[in-house]
Amino acid sequence: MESCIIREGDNAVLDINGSHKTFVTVRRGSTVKMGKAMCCLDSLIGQYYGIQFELAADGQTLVFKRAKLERDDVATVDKWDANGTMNKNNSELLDRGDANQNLKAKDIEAMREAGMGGEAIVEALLANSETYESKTHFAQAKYRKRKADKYMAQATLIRPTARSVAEAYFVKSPQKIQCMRADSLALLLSLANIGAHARVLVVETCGGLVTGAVAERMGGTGLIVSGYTGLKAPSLDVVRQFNFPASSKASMVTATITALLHCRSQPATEGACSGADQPAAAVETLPAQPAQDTAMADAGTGEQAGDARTERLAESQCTDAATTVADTSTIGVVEEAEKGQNSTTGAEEVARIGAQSSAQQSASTSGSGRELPEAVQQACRQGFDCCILASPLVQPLALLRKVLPLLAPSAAFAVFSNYLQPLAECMLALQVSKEALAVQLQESWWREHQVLPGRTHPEMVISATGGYILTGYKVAPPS
Amino acid sequence: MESCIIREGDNAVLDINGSHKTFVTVRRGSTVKMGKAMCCLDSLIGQYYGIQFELAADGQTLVFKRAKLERDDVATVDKWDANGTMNKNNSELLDRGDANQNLKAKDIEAMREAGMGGEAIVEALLANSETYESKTHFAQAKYRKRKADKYMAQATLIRPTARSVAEAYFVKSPQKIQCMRADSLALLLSLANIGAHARVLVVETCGGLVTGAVAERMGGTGLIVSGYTGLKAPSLDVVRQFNFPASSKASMVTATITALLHCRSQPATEGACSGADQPAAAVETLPAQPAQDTAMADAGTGEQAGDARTERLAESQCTDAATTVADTSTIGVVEEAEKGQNSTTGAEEVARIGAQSSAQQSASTSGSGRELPEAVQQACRQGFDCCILASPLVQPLALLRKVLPLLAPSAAFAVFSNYLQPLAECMLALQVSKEALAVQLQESWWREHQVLPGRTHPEMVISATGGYILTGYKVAPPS
Amino acid sequence: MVLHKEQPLGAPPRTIADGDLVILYEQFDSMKAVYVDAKENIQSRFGCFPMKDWVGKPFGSRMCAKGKSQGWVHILAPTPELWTQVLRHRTQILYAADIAMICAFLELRPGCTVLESGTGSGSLTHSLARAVAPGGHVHTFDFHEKRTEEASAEFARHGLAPIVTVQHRNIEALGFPKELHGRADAVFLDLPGPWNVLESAAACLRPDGVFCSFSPCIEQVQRTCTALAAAGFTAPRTMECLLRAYEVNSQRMVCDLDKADAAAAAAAESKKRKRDGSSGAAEGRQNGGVMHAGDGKEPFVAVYPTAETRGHTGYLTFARRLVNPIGEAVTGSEDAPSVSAEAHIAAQQ
Amino acid sequence: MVLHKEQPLGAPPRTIADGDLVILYEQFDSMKAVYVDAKENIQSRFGCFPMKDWVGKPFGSRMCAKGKSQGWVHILAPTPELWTQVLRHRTQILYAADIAMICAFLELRPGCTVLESGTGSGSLTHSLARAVAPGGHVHTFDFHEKRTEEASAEFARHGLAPIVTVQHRNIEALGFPKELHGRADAVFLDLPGPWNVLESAAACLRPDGVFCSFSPCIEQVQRTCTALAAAGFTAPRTMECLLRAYEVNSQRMVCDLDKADAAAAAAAESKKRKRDGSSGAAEGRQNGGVMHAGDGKEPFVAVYPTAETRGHTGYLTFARRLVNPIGEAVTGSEDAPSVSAEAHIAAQQ
Repeated sequence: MESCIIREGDNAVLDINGSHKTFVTVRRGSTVKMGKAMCCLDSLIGQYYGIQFELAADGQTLVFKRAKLERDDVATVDKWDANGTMNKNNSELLDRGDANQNLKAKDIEAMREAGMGGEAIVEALLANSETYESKTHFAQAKYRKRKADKYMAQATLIRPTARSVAEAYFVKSPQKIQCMRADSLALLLSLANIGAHARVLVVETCGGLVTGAVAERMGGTGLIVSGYTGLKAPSLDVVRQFNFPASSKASMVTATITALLHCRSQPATEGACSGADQPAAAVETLPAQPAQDTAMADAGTGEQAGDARTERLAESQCTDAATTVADTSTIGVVEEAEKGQNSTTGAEEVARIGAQSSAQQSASTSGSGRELPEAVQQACRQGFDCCILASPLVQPLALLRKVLPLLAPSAAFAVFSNYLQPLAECMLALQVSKEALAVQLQESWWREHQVLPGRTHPEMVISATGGYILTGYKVAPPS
Repeated sequence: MESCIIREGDNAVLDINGSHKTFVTVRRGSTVKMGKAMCCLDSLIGQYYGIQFELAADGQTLVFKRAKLERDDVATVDKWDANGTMNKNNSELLDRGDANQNLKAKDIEAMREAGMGGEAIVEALLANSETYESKTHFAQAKYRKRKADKYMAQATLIRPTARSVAEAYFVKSPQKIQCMRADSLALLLSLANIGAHARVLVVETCGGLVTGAVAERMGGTGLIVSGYTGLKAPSLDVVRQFNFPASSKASMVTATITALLHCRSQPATEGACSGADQPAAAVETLPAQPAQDTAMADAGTGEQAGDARTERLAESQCTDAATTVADTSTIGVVEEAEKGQNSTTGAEEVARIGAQSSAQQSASTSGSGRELPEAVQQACRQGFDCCILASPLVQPLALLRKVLPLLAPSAAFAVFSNYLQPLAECMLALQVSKEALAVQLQESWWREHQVLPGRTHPEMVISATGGYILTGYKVAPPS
Repeated sequence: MVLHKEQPLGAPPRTIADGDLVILYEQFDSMKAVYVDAKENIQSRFGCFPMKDWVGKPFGSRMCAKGKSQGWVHILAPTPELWTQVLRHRTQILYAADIAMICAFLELRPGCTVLESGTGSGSLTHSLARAVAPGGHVHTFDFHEKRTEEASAEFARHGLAPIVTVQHRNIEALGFPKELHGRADAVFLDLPGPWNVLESAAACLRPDGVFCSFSPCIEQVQRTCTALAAAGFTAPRTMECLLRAYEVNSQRMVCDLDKADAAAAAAAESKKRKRDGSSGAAEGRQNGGVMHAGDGKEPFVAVYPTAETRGHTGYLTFARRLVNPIGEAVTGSEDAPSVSAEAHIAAQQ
Repeated sequence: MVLHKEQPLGAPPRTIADGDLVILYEQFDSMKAVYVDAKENIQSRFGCFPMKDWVGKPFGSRMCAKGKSQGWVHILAPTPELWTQVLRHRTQILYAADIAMICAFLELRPGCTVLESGTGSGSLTHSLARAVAPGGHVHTFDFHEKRTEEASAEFARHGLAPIVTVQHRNIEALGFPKELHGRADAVFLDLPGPWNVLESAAACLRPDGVFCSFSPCIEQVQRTCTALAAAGFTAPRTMECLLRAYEVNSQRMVCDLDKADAAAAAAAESKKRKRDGSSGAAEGRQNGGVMHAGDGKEPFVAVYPTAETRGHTGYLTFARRLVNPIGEAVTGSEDAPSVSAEAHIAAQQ
């Protein structure tokens, strides 16, 4: 797949020493911060994503690594079943810090000045440690890693995917994505039945993470409508981290829920403003045999007109869209850009991307149903196949009741919240009203493990929550 | 400790095959059900608790075991680091059930009739399995265990402790103890700072499990008041499972919260009925220097009168207490008795215990503060040191606000609930009002692991919740 | 058809067709898979349903039993998640949390090629197919021949034939077929000895491709992790994913203790009076006045975890195929096999 | 005095005394241990506090800083739980969930004898002492001499001297002292190689006495469990205990979307008018009429798990000392050592 190769202009996640993550844009001539140095990523262009590298002694040149540290020989020496009490016991070594290290800060400084690279310095440190040899192999590995973290900025350029983007945001600025953890995002995609060709309704205040992840799963097929309430579409700038091709961008549309509801009722009540007030029964009977023909006819009629509208929309909203993107992005991505690479200013960068892509792209916002692309109108009339709601500060029941008329019967929906009680109230209401079936309220529990010879255990510090998820399937009420 | 030896009349937990648990009373001549047989526990009297036994071939005699199954030789053969793919692969054996067993039901019946014991039958089954030899050692152990469960009722008589009683109830009738899991109970005891000499206020609807567990920790020292609201004390019959000595029974008293509040305000407003309406400031200043002398003097005066009252109380309430115990116990313990041992009827049993012990015992219920033992009156005036609330269907905030005036400043309290939101609301209210410090809302997560050679993993099915716990320390408001 | 269908402009909404797999939803915790056969009736505990009535109806419809029975069921469109809940187990299967994590962390998207071993009951396979369609492919293998055949027929019936290829092969003994070398974006193993397949998995994966192994026991994980680096993998991560389900109901909680006490006292009093032959309860309550305004209880939505839950399914171990730089001389020789495989792949692309 | 004191009838309530350990509570997540010295002042971020003011005051009191500072702190009575939160770490310590489980599952009660190795920072020791006092005893051992001395002084200062004996001893190498054989109700090990101490622990435990070992790594657990049966233990159970803490705050949630939309539109309109120089926001809202009754938001108490939590502390492995019947001929000989130890114990009791 071509997206495995690093291209100029790509957004990516830069992982430093497996712990620190930043968002970067790969652009010839621009630099990013690695440890204390600024370096240029030019030489990464054309390499595979996942490439590991470090800074050469000159503090600028990137040296590609063969990931030697990842497989040092610890595994072969300490046995899984460490035999008896370890004869190299670290207990006597505690609390002495670096008192056993013969190389002092000035020595290291001198080595640096002499042009020695990070790896050479680490080797020197190990050789000059009085206690290194007496440590267990496990402790040696830990010591080596600690020194490597300090003296060798080992980095990996990671391909932006729902996984890597979600994990990077969760660590860097969790509030921007409503603390939605990668496992919860994974569950939302599965449980809402996201897949190619689906027509998906997303309502989110997670900065676009959900919309982006859905678009990744759809691969430019189907339709993704990012619905919102209020006057202004919430920020979706996380979407730009994915390096989506034009087909994916074209599959994403933003619209107010009011406009969608409006549109849903249009064939029946052309021009009426009270889309939201239509009795729910109207849409549920829509896909049934008698109504079907009408729907078909409408869709057919609307098609040419719809195409025209879409174009008009793209043109007329070109400036608007660009502005919106530039506006909302100042919160998150500019900050990244400033941190990661302070050669181009973040605002310029973002504005340019916005302007470049707004023509083919997605971020077309629509206030009234009449302006919506025909594909969206058809989805509104026939019902969306899948729905993800991730706006924790809107009452789940209120929001779900609002969007349920937009879903096709049997559509899967998934509602994310950081809070249990509002979802519970929503669940009980659905159980009583029987608007949905197979309603489940679940929480994901996720824990990583350290698997090292003789030292295997779950991670000591973990994220305690990834949020709560309510799922179900809409049903057609009895006719 | 004497309580390690099985005595006649003891209540105990009978564990059959490590899975099925019943409450039994060890009584000469009475029988309990083990597997399909009824057997007599007489020979256990005088043995240590923890003794393991099975039924002899006659279906009646108990044969003491040396726990051979527990350490069969699996460990020595399969290595932790199973080498390569196991060459004995069970995959070909799946789904054939007992088709490979040459002994049929009628053969086993014949063996039983011939007087062969369970162990002999299991050995015969293993010898007659076509596939036993080809199984991995792990699978052999599983097979053996399955057969042993079926043909050998291996039992252990377990000493009743907070641990064993809580675990048995959680499996048998969790609703009786409000689904309070053993780990949550352990936390309540720790976090409420339960220890010898403390004066503890308990309000529970967990059948007496909390009161019993507190009494176990106190060892007959200090004071435990089991407070309640409404007209009738809730059942505390779980307390009787602990085989408490007289000193422990004497340390437990039940009383209405209204009476306790009444009593708290008595020295100041003798005879007044409005204890609950006293301004909270009154008690908070009590332990401060000026008020202290008064409190002392009162306690001194009350002492003799108090003693008289306690006796009077014990006499007058003798019948009542017995009745109450018999009454409430019909729900839980009678059922156990019927299941476990149908020689003596449960009701007789319980009534007799109640009558026997009511003189020294605890279950003295008091409606108004004036009747309370002096130790209780002193605790009400000086404040309780520790408090556990475990009545999930009373709003935590309402209940805590009610009992806070009864607690000494710096007293530790712990509130248990099956529901998160009511505790959260209580927590927020306490944070705002600053009635308590170091308020924490926590949930215990508990998981057991199977540790077997080459097959170590967490248990596949676990209890998902042990309840939520809110804790804090009462503070004296600024004077 | 388990997956979404393309919905071109002007196409009618999808309805139930003869031969379709549908999910018959009877009630909570009672669902079954049904292949619609317009010539047959289906007997459920809620009555007898002639399936010809279903054809042409929208998915999600409520269907009434024929005759006097008042029963009804709902017919849902199949999804990989629903299928996982209703399928007949040929082996132990993977559940929602693991499946979701596998698809997400293998970074699947339309167009990807993913290898799976073993196929088992095909639970995960449906989700993999959904994630890589259209344009991608799932190559799935099982050492058990009958399972392979059943799975293959099932995938065809579910419209997955263009996306999924099932083969009978002992992957642990033989590795993946050579033809797949350098062609996979992701590899998933659910085998007793995954460490035996690492070199083959590495040979199949493109640089930076993602590997995942599911193992119930920690010893399997330990062995696998020890062998990962030597086989040409990097960035190993082992994790557990579990779901905790919650139940809800409406309950009443005492919120005003004084009122509750008063109400209880009044009730007792009224009961006593009744017993004494005096006026009835209703009247007594009237007389009582203010105290009886309520019983001090208020309703609340109680939510609590389902009592029993899965405490473990297995460990997921992820790792990535090591990336070597393009256009640089290969240095070092200790990992010669993987390097050459990789060079081979790089050359292909 | 960290433990509760006996409160005979007529005794005055306990107040702060010179020399007492107290917990100075500054604010959430900011507590420290202070030994009251009436001749000294203590400097806190909330001001300077002369400790002589504290003497005679009840625990739980709010104390004001001297001088013009408006600051204040609360003085709490120490408990083993609070001590665990404020103590100076000499080693890694055990936390609340494990401590609670250890005390409960060792079935401690007043009068019990419990052995502990190692003493470490004495965090658990305080809880063990609380559980076995009065009448019981904690014998605690550490191989690190300086730690032993520090712990011993600390226990004395906290009034635990009658309950706790600390000894400097390498338990893993030497086992427990012979004098303790047959005398313990419970044994707790927090050692790198607990399997080395199993026979000694078994010899110390009475029949049915409870053993517990805490180990961070699964390999330690595996070795220990393999060795348990041979050492004379039965009913092994390995478990993890963790606590998940929740935070609360009051938030507002949109509950009426139409109202919220209307309010947002009105606000925008009002802002625009203001910009255009027309009447102010308040007036605009007045004119708007019905639509502006509210912003569609309602307050709720938000509760959510603390973002980061402990994912692991260690595994607790419990087992019981095997019980052999009293008065029966000892059969079998494969476990001769443990049998004889046990016979010895039985004879003692």
